[in-house]
Amino acid sequence: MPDIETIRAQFPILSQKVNGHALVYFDNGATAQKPRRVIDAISEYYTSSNANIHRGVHSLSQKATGLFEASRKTIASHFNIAHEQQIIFTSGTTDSINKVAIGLSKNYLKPGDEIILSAYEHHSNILPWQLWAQENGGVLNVIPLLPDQTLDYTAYENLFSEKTKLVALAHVSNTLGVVADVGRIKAIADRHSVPVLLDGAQSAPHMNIDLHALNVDFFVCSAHKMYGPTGMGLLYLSEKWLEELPLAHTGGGTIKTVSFEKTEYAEGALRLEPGTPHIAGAVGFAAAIDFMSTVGMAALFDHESKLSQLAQKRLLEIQEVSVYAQSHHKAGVISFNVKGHHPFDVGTLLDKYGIAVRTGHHCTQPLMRHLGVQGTVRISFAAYNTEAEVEFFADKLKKVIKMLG
Amino acid sequence: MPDIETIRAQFPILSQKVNGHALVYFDNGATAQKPRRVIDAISEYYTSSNANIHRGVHSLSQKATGLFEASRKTIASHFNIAHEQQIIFTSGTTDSINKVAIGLSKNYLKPGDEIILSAYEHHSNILPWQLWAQENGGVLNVIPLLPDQTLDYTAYENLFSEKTKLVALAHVSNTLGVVADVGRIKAIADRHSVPVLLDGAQSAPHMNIDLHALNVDFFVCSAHKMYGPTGMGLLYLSEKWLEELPLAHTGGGTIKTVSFEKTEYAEGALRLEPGTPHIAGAVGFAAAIDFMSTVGMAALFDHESKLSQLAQKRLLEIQEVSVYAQSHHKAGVISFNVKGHHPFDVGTLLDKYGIAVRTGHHCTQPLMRHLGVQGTVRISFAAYNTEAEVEFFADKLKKVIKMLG
Amino acid sequence: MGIAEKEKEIIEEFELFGDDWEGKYEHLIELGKSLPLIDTTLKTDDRLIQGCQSRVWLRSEYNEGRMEFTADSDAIITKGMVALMVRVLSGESPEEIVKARLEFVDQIGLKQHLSPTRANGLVSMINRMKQEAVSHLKH
Amino acid sequence: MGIAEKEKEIIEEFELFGDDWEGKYEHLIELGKSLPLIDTTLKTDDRLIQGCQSRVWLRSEYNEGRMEFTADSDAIITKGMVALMVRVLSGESPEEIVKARLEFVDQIGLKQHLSPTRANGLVSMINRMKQEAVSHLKH
Ligand SMILES: Cc1ncc(COP(=O)(O)O)c(C=O)c1O
Ligand SMILES: Cc1ncc(COP(=O)(O)O)c(C=O)c1O
Repeated sequence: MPDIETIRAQFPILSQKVNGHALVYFDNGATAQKPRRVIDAISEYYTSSNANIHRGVHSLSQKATGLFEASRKTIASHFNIAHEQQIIFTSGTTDSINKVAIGLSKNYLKPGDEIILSAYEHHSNILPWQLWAQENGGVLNVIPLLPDQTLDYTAYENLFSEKTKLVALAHVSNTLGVVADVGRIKAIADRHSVPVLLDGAQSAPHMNIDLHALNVDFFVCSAHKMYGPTGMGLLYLSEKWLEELPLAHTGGGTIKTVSFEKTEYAEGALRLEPGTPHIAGAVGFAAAIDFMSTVGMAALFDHESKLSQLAQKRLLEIQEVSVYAQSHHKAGVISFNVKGHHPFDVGTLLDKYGIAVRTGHHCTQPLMRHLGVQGTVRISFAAYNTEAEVEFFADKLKKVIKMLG
Repeated sequence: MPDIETIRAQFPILSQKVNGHALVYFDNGATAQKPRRVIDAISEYYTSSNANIHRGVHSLSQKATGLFEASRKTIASHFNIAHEQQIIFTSGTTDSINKVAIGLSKNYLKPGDEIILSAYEHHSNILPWQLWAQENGGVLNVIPLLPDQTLDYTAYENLFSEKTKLVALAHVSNTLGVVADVGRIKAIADRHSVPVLLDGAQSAPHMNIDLHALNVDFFVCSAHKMYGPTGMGLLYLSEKWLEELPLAHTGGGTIKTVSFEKTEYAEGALRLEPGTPHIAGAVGFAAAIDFMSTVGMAALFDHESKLSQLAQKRLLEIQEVSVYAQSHHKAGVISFNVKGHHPFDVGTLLDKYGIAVRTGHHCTQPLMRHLGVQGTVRISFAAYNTEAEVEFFADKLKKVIKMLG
Repeated sequence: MGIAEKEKEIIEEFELFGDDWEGKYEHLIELGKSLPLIDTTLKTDDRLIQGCQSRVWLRSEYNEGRMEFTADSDAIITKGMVALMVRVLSGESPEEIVKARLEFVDQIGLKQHLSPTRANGLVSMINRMKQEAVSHLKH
Repeated sequence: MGIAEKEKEIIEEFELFGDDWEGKYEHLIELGKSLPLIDTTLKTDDRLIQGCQSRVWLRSEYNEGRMEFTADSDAIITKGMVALMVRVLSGESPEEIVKARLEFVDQIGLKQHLSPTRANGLVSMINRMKQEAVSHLKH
């Protein structure tokens, strides 16, 4: 890993002052900041290569198409996928999950069928399935959490029935940082021949992900949480589903021939990418992947783990603080609460010191209900965060608690 | 309108050389080039304001939310909409149409129902309805074209039946440039109490659009064709549909409360914008609208009309050329063919002179079949195009025809 | 004391802190703490203004030409802001409340808490206060 | 004459034009025109390679250790490229065809026509030629 100052120098936003203090950005779980190369790749695309792709014979269109498809290759190889057509560009994790849910509901999921999720899922991995369940008489089965807020794998195993048709699970919990044991999840699902969708929104930014090895059926994530642009996401499909997933959306660019009576669709990624794609987004996403490669995913994971451990240590030194999923090795995310104080107050006052944290339910209301709280304060790390920032944060948190009295 | 050189100077890509010639970009119907202010707005957003929106208490998140919502206001006021919540951000025209089609298919469209489209629709305004029709036993009724390739309004009127539930129509044909008479379309649809969806992908870039006056139920367009970023689109809904359109997608950010059993959704635009939006895209879109305002929509329309008239005149001077929808006043788009020569050949050789045109079926295969051709050559104009470019193009086209022999 | 005087009083109160935002927030927190709690039995859903981040309960009464407000919040900073609003608007006539522009919030440097992007329920609370006042306007 | 010689011949042919792309394309168009048309009855769907922009029909035969190709396209520039491919690969053994790297296309400055982003059916045609050759390889 390059030294931390070299990394920080690549992020122009970090030199900003917030309320008179240097910005300490600990809200990476919501969205990550962008390195100069990503911002430049997008500008550069618009400045010198912008054109619509795939169907143009002119030079600019060739150039744009080349960049777009090269981005797909970069991303495929980052996730260790040999066949880059298995990478579908979407507008984000939420879009990807909805498209899978709509597609599967057309001929695969039947009334009475069951889907397994976990108690800590993000709303984006609950609501699309709930909508399906409500509209089609489906059932959602929820993997409960153990007292330490990790998944109860035994209970998980017992959730399977003849009617179980899908496991849809967060790879890393966005609120708790808990990492699912995908091998274990997959092995049990395989025994029941049930496909697995992995919501990688919070894993892809933090760890090396080998989709060939994980061998899940669907993997989804968002570029904006991975140092990349907004409006860009990924839907990885197994070979089988690439061919078989019914269309959720359709439109220009997906076809071989169209008449009002009958349409013959194209093969591969094209079929699932109707309309003009977010070309600049794909180019920016590839630049973000390049950035992550220069850091190295293993080094990044280590770096963030160290920060998490330090932060947890400091938090636990404060008497009023309780940390969730404490005993678990977490992927760059820590949720906590200060006894007697509302997360909003803690977050508002930390902001006064330039520290950006997230407060509230984190789009995981069922988990909040399970924990018996209105919300938590969440800090989450990225490549550019430092131990000094963690110390500064811990220091100011103590001050904030004193202020709140 | 500012003078043309002032406008051109704002588009960095225009100073590019293509195959040794100054770029003549006549492929604006596919996507428009971006002025410096749009590129800068996006960079600036990532450089100084990037954060996730709506739920954050920290300063950056407040700033980003403010920018995002201000963009919605800018766009609403451009289209003369008082209630900005009626502006839903999507990833593009195709996405918008799919979301309406999925939504309407849930409780509004019934088996046996009929939808009216036109013979020149873009695939993105055919396939989502075709998918609904195939999956639900629906019927698509097609407004035929008159010999001059304009809509047959009498036939349109006769297409209505008790079962007609929607009119979905291109405001401007992307292949022919023909402008639909929305007043007439709407008046007849109103008599049958049938809602109208207007595909404004090709009108919004070229003319003033007053959605209050047009009073359609749905209006959709893409930012990338309006000098704005990729991955960003608009779905305008009438007040009624803003409340009533069933969800196509769902997920984080759309709710008041969530449990695994039951979800209470938020009101307004939030309900229809699940997941992290394309924040930079919204900001860039607003900057593009600002650019269009400095030009003035009326002036822009005049400018492009002049170019179209000149281009058509020059084209008709060439014996081998036939122009489609010739007699019609077109919105900045002209399709033509050269007798005995494939559009691909014409486009490939024009590119050698730095002239970017579009060739092929333009995602309107049913129209191609109607015209009895494999494809056409299409030129389409934007604010930065000049009469000199049109003359250069006409000149080189003659050379190309000679080369092709 | 009318709305203008109360606003002036508050501005003077906060001016004491100058640039010391910590003092200012400590004061705001004190104000929040000193606001009498609404009895939990009164914290019903019709009185709840659900912000995304914090919740506000508002109770209003109309008595002899004056509005009386009591309010509460689960977050103390929000509650401090709520206390300021209640102090300024409570006991005033519907006419005055409807007209009130509450510019003192800007002058004491806490305007960002009234941003509609804040999702803390405050803007909705002020709107609700004004709506209640409107319903008691004499025409 | 083997593949290498034929490629060399074509490179020399195109070198005559130097930087004159117009001459080069006129030559390519001539080549296209001189390619015998495939009889329309033979332009069946199984011989069609559908590019998004232009269509190519390919017919191949295997005779005494050699592949023979005939091909056609509806676009003349594509057809010129097709003519070059047929000239280079026709009459050669499956072994040679499978190995052929067709680098002459780069050297005559027409490489962009073989870009997979071009959607003109040419890349698919070459792949199809090689597949047909593979099916006649002696193992
Ligand atoms: C008339 C029309 N409708 C729909 C579309 C699809 O727009 P997008 O590709 O931006 O989704 C286009 C763009 O090509 C169009 O011209
Ligand atoms: C675990 C998880 N799933 C899904 C999402 C939704 O991602 P997006 O908002 O980018 O669609 C998030 C992001 O907040 C997340 O953390």
